[in-house]
Amino acid sequence: MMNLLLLFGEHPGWFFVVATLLPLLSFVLILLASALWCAGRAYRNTPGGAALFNLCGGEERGRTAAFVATGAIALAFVFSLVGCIRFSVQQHSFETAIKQHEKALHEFAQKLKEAKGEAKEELEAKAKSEKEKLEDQEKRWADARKTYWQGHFDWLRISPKGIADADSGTVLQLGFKIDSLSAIMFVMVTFIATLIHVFSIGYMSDELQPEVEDHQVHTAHGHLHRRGRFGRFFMYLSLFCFSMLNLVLADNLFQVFLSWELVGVCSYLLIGFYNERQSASNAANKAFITNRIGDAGFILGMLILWTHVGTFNMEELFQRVRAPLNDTHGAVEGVAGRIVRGNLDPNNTTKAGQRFTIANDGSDVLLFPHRPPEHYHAIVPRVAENPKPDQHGSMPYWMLVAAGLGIFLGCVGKSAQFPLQVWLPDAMEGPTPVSALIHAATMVAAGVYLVGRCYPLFTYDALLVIAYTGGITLFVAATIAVVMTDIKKVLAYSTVSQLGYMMLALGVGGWVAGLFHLVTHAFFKALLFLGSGSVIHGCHHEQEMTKMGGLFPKMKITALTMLAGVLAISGIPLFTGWYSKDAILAQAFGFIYVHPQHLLLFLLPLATAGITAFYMSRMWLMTFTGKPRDEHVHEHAHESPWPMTVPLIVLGICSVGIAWGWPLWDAEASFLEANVHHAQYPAVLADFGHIDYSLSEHHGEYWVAAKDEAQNERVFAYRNHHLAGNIAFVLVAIGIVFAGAIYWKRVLDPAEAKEQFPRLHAFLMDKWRFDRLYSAVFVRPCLIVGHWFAAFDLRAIDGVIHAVARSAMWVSKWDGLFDHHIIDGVVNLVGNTIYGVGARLRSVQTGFLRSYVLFLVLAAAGIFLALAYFVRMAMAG
Amino acid sequence: MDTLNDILFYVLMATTCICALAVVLTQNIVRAAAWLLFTLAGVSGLFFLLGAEFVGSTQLLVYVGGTLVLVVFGVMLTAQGPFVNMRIGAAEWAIALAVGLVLYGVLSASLIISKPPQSDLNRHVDATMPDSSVLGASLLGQGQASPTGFLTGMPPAMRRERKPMAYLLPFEIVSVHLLVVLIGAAYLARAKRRRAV
Amino acid sequence: MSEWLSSHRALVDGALAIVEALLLLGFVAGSAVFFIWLERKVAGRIQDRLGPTRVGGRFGWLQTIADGIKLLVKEDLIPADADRMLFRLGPYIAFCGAFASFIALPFAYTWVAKPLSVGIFFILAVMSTEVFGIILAGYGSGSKWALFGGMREAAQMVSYEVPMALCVLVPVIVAGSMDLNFIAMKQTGGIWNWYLFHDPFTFLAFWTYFTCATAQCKRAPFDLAEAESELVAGFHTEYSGLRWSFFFMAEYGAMFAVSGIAVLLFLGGWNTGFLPELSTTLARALGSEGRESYLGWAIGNGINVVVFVVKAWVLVFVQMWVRWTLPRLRIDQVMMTCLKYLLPISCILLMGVSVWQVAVNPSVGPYFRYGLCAVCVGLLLWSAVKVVTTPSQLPVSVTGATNLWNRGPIPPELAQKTTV
Amino acid sequence: MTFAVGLNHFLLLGAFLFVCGAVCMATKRNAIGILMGVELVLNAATINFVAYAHYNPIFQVEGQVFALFVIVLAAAEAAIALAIVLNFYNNHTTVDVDTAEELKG
Repeated sequence: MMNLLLLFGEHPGWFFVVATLLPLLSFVLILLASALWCAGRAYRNTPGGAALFNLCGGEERGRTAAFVATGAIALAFVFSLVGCIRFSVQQHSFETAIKQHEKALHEFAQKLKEAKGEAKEELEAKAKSEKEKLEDQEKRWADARKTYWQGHFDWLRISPKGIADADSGTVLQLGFKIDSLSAIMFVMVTFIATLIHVFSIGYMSDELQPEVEDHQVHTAHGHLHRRGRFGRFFMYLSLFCFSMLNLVLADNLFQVFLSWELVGVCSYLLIGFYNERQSASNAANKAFITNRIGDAGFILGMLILWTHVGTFNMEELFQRVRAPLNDTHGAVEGVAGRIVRGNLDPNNTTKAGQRFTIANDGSDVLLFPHRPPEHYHAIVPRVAENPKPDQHGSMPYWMLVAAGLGIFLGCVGKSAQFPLQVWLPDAMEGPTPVSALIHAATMVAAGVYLVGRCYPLFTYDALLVIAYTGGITLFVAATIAVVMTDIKKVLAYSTVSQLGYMMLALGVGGWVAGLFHLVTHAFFKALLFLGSGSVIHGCHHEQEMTKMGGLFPKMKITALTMLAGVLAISGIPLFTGWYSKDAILAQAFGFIYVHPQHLLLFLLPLATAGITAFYMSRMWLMTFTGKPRDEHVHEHAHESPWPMTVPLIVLGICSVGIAWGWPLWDAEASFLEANVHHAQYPAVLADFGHIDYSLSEHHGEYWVAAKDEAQNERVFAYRNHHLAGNIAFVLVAIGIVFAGAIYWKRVLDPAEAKEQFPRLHAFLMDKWRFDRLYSAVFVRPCLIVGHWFAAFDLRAIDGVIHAVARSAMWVSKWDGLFDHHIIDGVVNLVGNTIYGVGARLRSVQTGFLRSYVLFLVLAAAGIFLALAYFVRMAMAG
Repeated sequence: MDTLNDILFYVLMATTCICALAVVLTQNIVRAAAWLLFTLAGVSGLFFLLGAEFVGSTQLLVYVGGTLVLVVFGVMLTAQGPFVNMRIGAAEWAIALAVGLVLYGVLSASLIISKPPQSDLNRHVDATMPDSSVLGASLLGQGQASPTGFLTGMPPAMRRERKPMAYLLPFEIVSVHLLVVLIGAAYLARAKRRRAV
Repeated sequence: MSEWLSSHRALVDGALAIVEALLLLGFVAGSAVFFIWLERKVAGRIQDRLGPTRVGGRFGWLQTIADGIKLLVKEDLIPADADRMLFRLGPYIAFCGAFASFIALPFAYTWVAKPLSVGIFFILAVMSTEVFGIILAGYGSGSKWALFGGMREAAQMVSYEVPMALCVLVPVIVAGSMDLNFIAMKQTGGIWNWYLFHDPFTFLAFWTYFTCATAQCKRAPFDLAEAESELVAGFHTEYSGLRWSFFFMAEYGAMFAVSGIAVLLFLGGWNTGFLPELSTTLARALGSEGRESYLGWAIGNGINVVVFVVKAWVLVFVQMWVRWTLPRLRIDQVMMTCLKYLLPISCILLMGVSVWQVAVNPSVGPYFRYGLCAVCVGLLLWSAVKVVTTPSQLPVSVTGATNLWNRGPIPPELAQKTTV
Repeated sequence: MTFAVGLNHFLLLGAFLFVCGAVCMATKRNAIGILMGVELVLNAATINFVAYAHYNPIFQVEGQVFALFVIVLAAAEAAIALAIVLNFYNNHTTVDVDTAEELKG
């Protein structure tokens, strides 16, 4: 390990690159081995073939693939953990040093006020040197981030024809950028994925058999029998992990897009893992197609950015879209970190370009040079037509909004937000570990992560859309989860709901809160899913909660760990959810304080907090308490083997304590949150509402404060975290008590409630009729149009083609006659003539080699004579 | 006729011509092979005389040491009494000699009548030929060009800048050709059951 | 004088050529005489006898002269069935082939009859013509023994020529030239500069080359063409007298030639291995005022000739040693050795040395050279010490001495053990 | 045409060898004899190439290179021709080319 540390000492960012590539390596290994297996299987009766075949596993291939994949992801976890620690240590040491210098500087400033005469000069000199040290340290930290934790190489260069300038055209890069957010994401993803891999070794053991009977597929000959696909499952898992890690790693939108699509493909493959089942196949298609709709938006957004800004690199994009924070004169007043709107003045045009007048409701956005000059003169810039790297440009404001919304549409698809949330619950068709992976660590997290990453690209309008989308989603999903009886579907809707929370947080400026919740949610959602998987495994693939109940004595580990998850997601104090979800509520509270017209954005999540507590408690109580509802299931129920329970325990511990800080009861003291906070873009703060703010720099990070001190109290999340948390806790308690009353103590009968509100219940059971709506609006019309086209094809086009064919046959008949008699006649005549001549001439060919030689010699002599003659003629002439 | 080279030329020419004639005239096929050996060795000597040492050595190694031994093998493998001395009729001899004389007459006449093409670059007769490294370089694809010049009797418009020429492709083709020929020869000559005659 | 010389260049050149040819002829004939004597003595010593002693001279060196006189005056028989012309031609062609190789063989720096830029290639080429004489002799004798012998020899020599030429290419690739002068001069200086130690491939190429060369000279254990036990005497069964001796001159000439090539290509040529190149060094050392001394040059080259000839003689001695040590192979084994083993080995060596030249870091070369050289010299010294210090296994009555140098009494325990 | 050796001398020698080769091909009944004739013809060509290479600087590389190609191809030709002769001998127990007349017109 020491060697590795030394090896990566120069470029510690490579820890993460290696961690990304390891699952890819595992994927390739398993793929190659499988290919060899397939190739060798045909020849397994020959000695060489048998050797190859047995080398790749033989008829019973065992768990090797799982070990390879698990080993790869575990190693990736180790790498990312080491990398994360190194990053944190470096960050910490730099910041400590910076803080010390600042403190000293502050003290000097204090003393300076009182000092006089010579002492003053001395102090001034000291302060100056201290300031230099501080600046040097800050520069070194910035350099370290740029050189150690970032890197990329040019993969492809797209230069439009006629442009020879290397800086023009677009470079597609492959690269990595590590900040504390991606470092944490890395550790989170690899850790959870490792546990899920381990869990899967137990869960997927059925697939180890050479012949698996699928009870859910009925064929003419009974149940379907197929070969076990143990290795394939782990191969897909590896690819999935690689895609997700690459997405987290990426420093440019194009790489993100590649991983984005890979994630989509992997989800397609894994959701449709039991592809013989009609439902699984449909769910896979649905997930994929729904995601494609989102991806279309993503592509559009990328293309808009490319067209107007000319790069995919996020760092450069942000630099160009957002105003710089400071220049040599200090902070840029008024516009620092903001998107600067204004108008182009066509009447004021010089050689350098058109003048750009800043106006808050202008139709254009100023693009800043991506190689900013030392002295920044942004106030009255000239906008060039084709800006060079150190010139200003512009783009229409609505284009930037559209780009942001396009990218967000991609995230909507991936993170199952309203209105594209329909695929996620159906994705339950995949094996449970896959569900856990999709819901916790990889796919749905990708959308939120991307919104977080591209944050500076979103304008205030776009953010509002994001917030409302999240708000609607979280409420709709939570209400549906209340009535679901399938244990996994409850969890699925809870995921959608929690993702809605995150989106809402991002939309209202709670960048830290949203991404913090993303990380904590990953742990407890993975726990809950694996727990449900354990329950399902124990109950012989029974997923209906109406057939469970009273499982607690039989599955104590599962039940207790799941309880931890339930409490965490509900937001019980000191559980992870309390720290992260309530941070979102606090953020929303601050937002509506400034913008009371968006009150809904606070009420929806607040209400949903209660609903969440209700349905999660309902799920746990229905499953583990009360009397068994189905004796058959209850008899067979058993605790799962250790590969499944160990991950549960580990995740359970994480769900409780991952967000802890000191002091424990301070919701703002979370270490994890503080770490995420390091990665926050200054731009995030600049856009927070349209309040009058001032930006201040404090040891490398930017802080924003409202100029109105009273506003300051209310607006900033950390001031009202406990307030919002307390309100939410009351609702949560109500929800839990309500659930306990209904499903544990049976004070209320759920069936009665169902009868009292039959339409509401049906509406919710029908998932707010989204599927029906889409079917009526999109699917059916498409089918009808398709039928029309088919009919047109059959009648009109085929008719024409048949007519053409018939006429061609008629023509060719006559053509054939002509061919046969006239053309063949001529050819035969020629042939016969040549044959006749040849028959006469053949007597010359005596068969005697020597006579041929004589002919040759004579011919040579003749040629030389002729040549000599012609040469003389030529010379004479 | 005042340098050793000229004397050597005439000696070698005489050897070569006499031995070549002997090849033609002898009736015994093995003796013909022996005469051919001297002819080829004489030609190789002429190459050395011309300064083409590499070509001369190749001639010795490939022709004398390889090809001719192969031919003698062929003779010995098919050497049954009647085939060693196979005679042809006097009439055929006469025709062949006549035709040969005609050809020689035509060739030498055309040589003498039409001056052989010469270049405007006058080489001193004793000037050295390019040595084996130049040949090797041009065979291995590092272009080596002969000097630029133009032939007598050609219009000046035909004078062109010579680009460095590389013979890597022909060299490869010849090598592959040799390999194919070796395989083909081995295939053709492999022992087969003799068909009943 | 100089005027006359320049106006009669042809005469002067011709005379010089004749003198050179006579010198070489003398050397070849003389060394053949020496080698025949040496062969007999070596055979005798290896077979625990004394070899020729009777005829006279110290160590019986007059024996070969006597044999030569006998062969000169012996009747020259031509069998009735022979093709008289081919029968007569054979030995001369064979001798020419072997002798012509001396034209391009440098005995010292620039001391060569005809300096050729393709020297080694030329030698290989002319040596390949030797086979023709043997074929003609075999065929022309009109005897089936001779025909079989000739065919065997032809097949063997043509086959062995290929791996031999490939092995020769190995040092040629290293040196980058086919000029023997150049190749030998590249090995000037320490013994580790010899191409034998240049890299693993040249090291192996030396042994492979030497094996092929032994076969090329139709020496035992590859002397199937004259296998007495099968073919009476092979291709020279019907020969007698002077013509017969020409074959032997050819054989011993070829032995010296291939050994000389081995020395030039692998063993540093005329370089001593611990001194700088003598001719140029002495010429510069003895010269004054920037002019090089002709005398120094001549002295240096004289020493060079001695060094070169001694090295080649050692290799010739090794060939003899091998002849009297190893049993003869069968003809199919001979061909198999060549085609199945030596040919692939030499191909691999050729490719290997190319790869080494191109791919191996130049800084590795010296270390490898020093290491290999040290190991070889160490082994050589160790075996020399072993030879010197090992008591003779023979009874005192046969050798009269306990070991080669130390003539002390045999230790009693050894004396008992080694009693025949 | 003088006694001082020049290009023409070599060309005439080449022509002589060429004619010898041609006549050899025309007068030998033994298939291998014909092969020898071919070798003579090829040698004649080689002499011309090398002679031009020597006397005409324009061809000083090309002349030698083509001579080499001719020699190598002659070796190939000899190998394949001998294989054919041996095959012929296997089938007909003779090397008389006059018996090889199955393809006559």
